[in-house]
Amino acid sequence: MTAKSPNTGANRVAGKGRLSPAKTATFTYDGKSYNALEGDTLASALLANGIHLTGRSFKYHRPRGILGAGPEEPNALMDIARDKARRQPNVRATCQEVFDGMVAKSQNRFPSLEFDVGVVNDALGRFFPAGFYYKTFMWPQKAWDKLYEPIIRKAAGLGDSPDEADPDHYANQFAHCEYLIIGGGATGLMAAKTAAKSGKRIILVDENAEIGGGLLSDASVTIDGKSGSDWAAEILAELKSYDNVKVLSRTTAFGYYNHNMVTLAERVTEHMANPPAEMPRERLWQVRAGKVILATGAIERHLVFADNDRPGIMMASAAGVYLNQYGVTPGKNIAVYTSCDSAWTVAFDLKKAGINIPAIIDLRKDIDETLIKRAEDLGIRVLKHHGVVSTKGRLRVKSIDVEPVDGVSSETIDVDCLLMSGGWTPSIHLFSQSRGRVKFDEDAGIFLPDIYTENCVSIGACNGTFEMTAALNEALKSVEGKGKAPKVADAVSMSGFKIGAAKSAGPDDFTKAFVDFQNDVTAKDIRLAVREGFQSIEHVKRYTTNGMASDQGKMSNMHGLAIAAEMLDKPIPEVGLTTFRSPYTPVTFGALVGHNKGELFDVTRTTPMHECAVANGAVFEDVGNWKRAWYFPKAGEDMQAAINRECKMTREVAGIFDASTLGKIEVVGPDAVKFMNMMYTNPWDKLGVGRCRYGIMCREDGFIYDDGVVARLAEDRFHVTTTTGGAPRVLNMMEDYLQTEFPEWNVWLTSTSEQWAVIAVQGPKAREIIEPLVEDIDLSNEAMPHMSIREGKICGVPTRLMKVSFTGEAGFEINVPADYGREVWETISERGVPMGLTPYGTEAMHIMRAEKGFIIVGQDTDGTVTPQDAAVGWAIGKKKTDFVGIKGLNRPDLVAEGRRQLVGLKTIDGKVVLEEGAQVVDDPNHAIPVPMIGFVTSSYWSEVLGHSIAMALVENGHSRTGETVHIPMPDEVIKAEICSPIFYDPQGGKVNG
Amino acid sequence: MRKFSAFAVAREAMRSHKGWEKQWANPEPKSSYDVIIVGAGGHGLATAYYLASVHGITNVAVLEKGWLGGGNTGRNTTIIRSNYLYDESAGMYNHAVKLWEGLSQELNYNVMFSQRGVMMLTHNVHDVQVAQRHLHANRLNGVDNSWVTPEEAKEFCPPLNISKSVRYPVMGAALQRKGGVARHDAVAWGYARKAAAMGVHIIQQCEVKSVNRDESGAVTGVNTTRGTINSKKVGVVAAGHTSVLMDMAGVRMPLESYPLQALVSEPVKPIFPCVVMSNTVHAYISQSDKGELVIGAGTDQYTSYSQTGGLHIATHTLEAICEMFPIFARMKMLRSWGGIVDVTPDRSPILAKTPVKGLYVNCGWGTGGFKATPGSGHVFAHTIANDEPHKINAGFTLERFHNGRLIDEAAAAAVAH
Amino acid sequence: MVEAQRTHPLQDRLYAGNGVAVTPVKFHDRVSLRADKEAIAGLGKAIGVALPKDIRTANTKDEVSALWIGPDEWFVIGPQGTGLEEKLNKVKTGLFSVVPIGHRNTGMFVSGKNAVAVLNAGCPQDLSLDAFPISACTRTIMGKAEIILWRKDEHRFHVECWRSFSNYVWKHLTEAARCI
Amino acid sequence: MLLIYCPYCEKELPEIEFHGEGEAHIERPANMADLSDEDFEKFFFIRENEKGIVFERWRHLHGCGRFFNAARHSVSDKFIKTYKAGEPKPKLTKKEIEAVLPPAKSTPANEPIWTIEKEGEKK
Ligand SMILES: Cc1cc2nc3c(=O)[nH]c(=O)nc-3n(C[C@H](O)[C@H](O)[C@H](O)COP(=O)(O)OP(=O)(O)OC[C@H]3O[C@@H](n4cnc5c(N)ncnc54)[C@H](O)[C@@H]3O)c2cc1C
Ligand SMILES: NC(=O)c1ccc[n+]([C@@H]2O[C@H](COP(=O)([O-])OP(=O)(O)OC[C@H]3O[C@@H](n4cnc5c(N)ncnc54)[C@H](O)[C@@H]3O)[C@@H](O)[C@H]2O)c1
Ligand SMILES: Cc1cc2nc3c(=O)[nH]c(=O)nc-3n(C[C@H](O)[C@H](O)[C@H](O)COP(=O)(O)O)c2cc1C
Ligand SMILES: [Zn+2]
Repeated sequence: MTAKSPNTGANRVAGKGRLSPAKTATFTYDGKSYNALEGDTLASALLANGIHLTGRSFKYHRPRGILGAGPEEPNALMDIARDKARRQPNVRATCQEVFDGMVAKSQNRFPSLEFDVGVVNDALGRFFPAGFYYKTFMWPQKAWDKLYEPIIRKAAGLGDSPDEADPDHYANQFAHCEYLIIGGGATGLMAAKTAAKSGKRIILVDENAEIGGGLLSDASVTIDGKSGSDWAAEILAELKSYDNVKVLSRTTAFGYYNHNMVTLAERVTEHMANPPAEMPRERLWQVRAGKVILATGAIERHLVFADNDRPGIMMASAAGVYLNQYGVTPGKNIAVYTSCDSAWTVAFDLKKAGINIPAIIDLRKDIDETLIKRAEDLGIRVLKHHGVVSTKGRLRVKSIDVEPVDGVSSETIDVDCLLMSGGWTPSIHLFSQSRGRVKFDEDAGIFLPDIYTENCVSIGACNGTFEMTAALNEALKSVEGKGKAPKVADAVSMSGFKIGAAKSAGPDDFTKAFVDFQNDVTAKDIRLAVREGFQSIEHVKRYTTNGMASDQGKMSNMHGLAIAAEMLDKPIPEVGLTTFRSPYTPVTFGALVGHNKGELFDVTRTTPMHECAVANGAVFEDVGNWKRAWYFPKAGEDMQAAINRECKMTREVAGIFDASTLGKIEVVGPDAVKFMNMMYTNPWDKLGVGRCRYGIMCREDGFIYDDGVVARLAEDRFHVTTTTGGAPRVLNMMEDYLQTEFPEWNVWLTSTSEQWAVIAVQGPKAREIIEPLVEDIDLSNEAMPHMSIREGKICGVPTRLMKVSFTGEAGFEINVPADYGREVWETISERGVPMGLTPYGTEAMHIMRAEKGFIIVGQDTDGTVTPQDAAVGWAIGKKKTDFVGIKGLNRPDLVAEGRRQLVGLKTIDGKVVLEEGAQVVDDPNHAIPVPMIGFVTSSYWSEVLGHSIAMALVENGHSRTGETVHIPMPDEVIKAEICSPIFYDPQGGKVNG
Repeated sequence: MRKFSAFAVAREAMRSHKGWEKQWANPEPKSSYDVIIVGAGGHGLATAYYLASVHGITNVAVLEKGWLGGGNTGRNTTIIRSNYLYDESAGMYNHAVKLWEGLSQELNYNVMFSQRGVMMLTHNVHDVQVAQRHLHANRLNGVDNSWVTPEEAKEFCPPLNISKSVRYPVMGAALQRKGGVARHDAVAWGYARKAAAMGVHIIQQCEVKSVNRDESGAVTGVNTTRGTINSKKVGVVAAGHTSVLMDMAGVRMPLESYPLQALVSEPVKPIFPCVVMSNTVHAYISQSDKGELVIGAGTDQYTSYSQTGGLHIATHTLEAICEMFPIFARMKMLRSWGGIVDVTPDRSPILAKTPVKGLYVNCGWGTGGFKATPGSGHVFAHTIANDEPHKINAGFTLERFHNGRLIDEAAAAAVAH
Repeated sequence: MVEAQRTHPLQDRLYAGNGVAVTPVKFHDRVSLRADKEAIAGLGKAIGVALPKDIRTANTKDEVSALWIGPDEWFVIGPQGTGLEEKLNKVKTGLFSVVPIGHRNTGMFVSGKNAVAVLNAGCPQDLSLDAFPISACTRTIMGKAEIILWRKDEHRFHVECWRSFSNYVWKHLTEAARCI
Repeated sequence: MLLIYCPYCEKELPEIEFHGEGEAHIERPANMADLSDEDFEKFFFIRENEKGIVFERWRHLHGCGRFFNAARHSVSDKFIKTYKAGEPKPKLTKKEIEAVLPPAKSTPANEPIWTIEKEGEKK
């Protein structure tokens, strides 16, 4: 903590505010150190220290100060850091609580905030009207990305992006409740208090650190005879006593999604000096609510007049907040410019606190007499039906010029702060996001909820109900509460408003009267857009960028709309609002990502034998979510050396391979065969029990969808295998047909992909290696021929033992219940390795199957390849009258001449290995574009054959065996001969050992 | 049309910008036109412009139910590239890129076409195979595209995380240096302004409600919320709403309309110099001239015309963004929105004549048609003017769905956008 | 010859803290049971616990439980060596499919006063006692993995998932527990 | 994220448990083998893609695993009802439809106000 009795700022007002003077915190702002009271926002702390200047504007780089006291703040955006990695740009100083050791920096200025060379843009402002960049920078053609764009980009953009990985973590929470109450002001609290008794689940959220909304800054109101803030505190205490009520402060409801899902961003640790490491920085809540109670209040609008953007000019309600909540005055000599009653109350509060109020300037002709009376009693000068027509002061407002609304005689008043109020805009953001429809209330100049599409209701200020008693009654009703609202006295009046350009911002003024502060949009810009034919409000928004800044126009949209409407000479509702979108205020990416990062970014699936592969020094590859052993380099081996060895040893002795990731589906039931006949192009009736067959599956369009070996375990039971990646979609497609097309068939499907660990032992010595480990199965060729399956035991555990080969060697695929996989693998290895058994990975597997011309769906096929194209047409049951794809296969283009067909390619120079994906052409000298007749799908160096091998899809390939084709590479043209894709053991004798 | 230029801006500055004329008029619809284009998105407006500028057909109306450019054109992430696999696609998108290069000058409107480079990441062996296949095909089709190593990728895009320890490490990337982005709104506005200047009527707030046909079945015009408008030639360029419009003419389409979402961060100073996309982890990102990170999410799983979608779709994308670019985890989402994308079974567009005489359709651009805007408008104008497809769009027919001659960029594992 | 032993996917794991404990479920026999109406009664008898007809509920008798997963699907779980498969396959009436999945699935218990909060960090369902009472069960989502969720007690849940997802699910649960 | 009522689980459950499976009530022709190219195109490629009431398929993939059908409004994204696979396309009442019609957004640029007539137009 800091010095003995630290000075927390000259602008603290003794006896005002809700913060304890005992607790202080130290922070730096642009390198200089300041003190704050714990609970201060950065904005209140700066103001307490007499600082208004907080940033530079987007386009003109005009000095800007703190404007508001809440999420609507367009100006005071800061770079906030805890340490180098924990830095965040564009943080609202009005929402960020100060924590001890906080480092805050102003943004968008060079070299310094006080002196920013960017201001030339301001001087030259007239040369940068709305959309000027669409009209210029076009010549010379090349200059845009090389010259102009970089300059524009440098000038644009607010803060600096973080430049280190975010070390913090974030959490997610799904939640359900009967009532979600958004907004902890008088109405939200009233609703919560009323609903709490019902025992229903209630969540009450408010974006501020302290719950209470407008009440906290309201010095006069009493409810139930208590001050507003005491009343709020009492309810809060009561709510805490219910365990069916959850109260979340520092939590912003930012999105309203389909079917009453509302998303909340809770800031968990951002206010703490030393957040516990375990705590998430933010938590995303995804709340499904029975009914949503919107009690989001209203946001005060500024006034649009000449030079209304100087530091020291701020919102009246904000001053009320700083004085009554934080005990800070924004100045010593403060004029008030308003069209709304609530600003008068602020003036009175300040005056009572000993601040000089040179004048209240009100645009209105007739003003509530009691207000005027109170002003006189306090000795405040009142200028009825007057307007502020200009302001002076570079880094802080010094004086204002005041004029009668319909007069000229102007008077200059010295000030160090000017408060303004154009009245209140109900916060209908979330209601609109719920796709509700709004209507315009002429008399109050506000858009209000009209048609609801979700089960929600708006109450209080966000429903245009500015009268507190009425608001509280709405609250009661909203949750089916009985009885009457408590008695309210001396509530702040919020009536009176002004939308659009005030005096001095009129059509014929040359001044800059800002509508959207952050994007530097002036009344002139809006008018220009309309003059240029941008008549839809959506066009005006996009051409001027009004309301597109990080505050999303919370204060500016209504003004922009009114000015556009005036220009178009249309009533406001006909011009309409732009679309409200999520989020209500910006949300940290990290919070949206939640737990799903690092290890939890995506599932990592490993097989039962993964540890064995690790122990064998495997290099893994990602296949879908799986980690598969790719190859097993020995010390000093590169990838090629390793796979050469793996292939050689497997073909000469034996290899062991983890095939567990293959998809497996158990198809069971009396109609199993019928079903298989429909799903696969092959016929299955004749497949005997204990036998296996390679099956091809198409979609209705006739293109290959998946393939795999299918084993028949019993008349009514098949063990089906699919590709690793295909497993889920194949099962989904099977279920689809079964449930929706053939529901009457008696067959059931169960995924057994992970029930079975699969250990392939392949090669001449395969049988010799496993034989002694196997019980109750005769492994002789006669008893167990190629493509058969037996059930028995291995290493004392049950197995489904398959005599199948994807390598071309005699071999087995040993299925054992997954948890046994590891020890079975180890036992086989212990016995086999001394005999030369070699673990091989997916790369060697790919090579060996390619040497045999076996396709890999997804590599040698791509969703445009038919079984005939892939040279597996033999797998189509010629006599079958129906199967999935039977029609698609025979569509004109699928049987037409010139289809790309799968062939083998032998490079003329056998040492040259083609590149997978390389294109095949007939005439390499053809001018670009070169007609391509196919491409290389698989290509490898075959150590066993001593030359490269490849497979390719080539137009009419099946009838072009022996012909030479060309494969043009960037630097050379490779010649290759079309051949059979079966490179190794064409007679296929080896599978029988 | 008064010329836009730095000088014009200076001149207007001196008279407080009172002299600018309307960029396009808002005329009352006439009773008939030579050609009606339904849909004032980029493609529709471009079609109208090329009808006028290339084929001298200026008696054209572009009918728009809302505000021009307010459809997908106004809500897309503006990625422009042409490194597609199949010859037809390469032809189309390359044609477009050539037109993009001179577009600002041709339209006298700065569409901010910025060839900052589009990098498509690979994360596994299969990705690499697919990328290589594209690279070779592109080279032989004269399409710019090159392979870069993870280190080169990092150099080209410093925020990229190429650590081997992440879940799906970058194994390299296909980089199209001529690819980039353009300002979506400016494209619509630029075409609208120039087309209007040449006499084309752009009629907004004018929804086509039905299509009129004579006894021979040929098109005679449309009924709109602003009355009946006649024309012997009607071109439907309505993206997500194509099925609805074609249905009015009795033509059923092989289309489904899905919500596709995008989002932007708060604006920051230049940090992201190019466009990066990854199919495997589902994300694409660039930084706009205004400073926001522009991030594209995926489609929701149900058809919808609502221009909204679920938050989980956007967060899924942000997971990928933060995985590839961990420095962005503290950036903030400023706004999210959705569009309605018209998806064909083979993910390739349809630009063609239809079974109905005088009715033409340009649709099916799905998640990736902004990049094609000039090319699409150019050849579609040709198709309408000559009642005969241009050779570049000859393959993008409706017939392909019954003869099976698909242009399957999807199956070829190409990526969206 | 030494008989191969099982290796538990969550061998030696344990988490406790923040009012939650996550512990692996020891080896069990498990069966994915599919059956038509006629078979239901007989199958129940065979394993000594009736197959629940009530949607999303589990029946337990002694140590054998049958969980309703879908209209014709039950998840049956019992101690290792219960011989569920054999018992079920003996049934003669009706049509059904018995597929052992004792190794496909892995289980973990999530218990403690914050169990629901931890589960709801990744599971989107309403887990209040009204919506998901004791002995309720359902297949659902945990983050990016599919799980079977089964409430044994107000503050005690049995979570099942496929073995290769168990590490992910474990990490998700424990990470969420840390964040409470 | 939508809330979807599974007719088998008899409960409204979150969308992420479900998998969208496209347009409903497209029967697989019994005579698939000798279907004409036109009919195959209709069956496999052509879709209603209705703007208004759509009939679509869902699968409760991460739940009971059942496929089922739903009637939903494709602008408001609200469900009218879901029903089991195999059940005929339901006749929807005026009241049911009105309950899910989206109101126009307030900007004139946006959707026109939906009325029951608009649905009526649809065959
Ligand atoms: C979120 C998102 C991101 C995208 N990202 C990219 C990208 O990075 N790169 C890329 O190349 N493409 C991208 N796309 C796709 C691209 O936006 C579209 O393919 C392209 O803009 C289509 O332009 P269009 O003119 O055909 O359609 P649109 O711009 O949608 O125009 C169609 C117009 O028709 C109007 N209309 C509809 N019905 C009627 C009617 N009955 N009467 C009158 N008018 C009607 C609509 O109001 C609309 O204005 C993205 C799309 C989305 C939604
Ligand atoms: N300063 C004032 O004079 C003032 C201000 C507002 C309201 N009032 C009056 O007080 C009475 C009750 O006011 P109220 O309760 O309707 O409004 P309120 O302003 O008192 O309370 C609304 C609360 O909701 C919070 N909020 C808004 N959007 C949110 C979101 N998306 N997520 C989380 N929190 C959000 C606000 O921060 C605020 O705390 C009304 O009669 C109103 O006229 C007076
Ligand atoms: C490339 C691009 C950049 C955008 N940048 C911003 C932005 O900086 N601020 C903003 O508020 N919206 C931005 N938008 C979103 C639009 O405000 C708007 O959401 C989008 O055009 C869809 O329109 P709608 O939300 O009115 O339906 C951007 C949109 C696009 C396509
Ligand atoms: Zn279900």
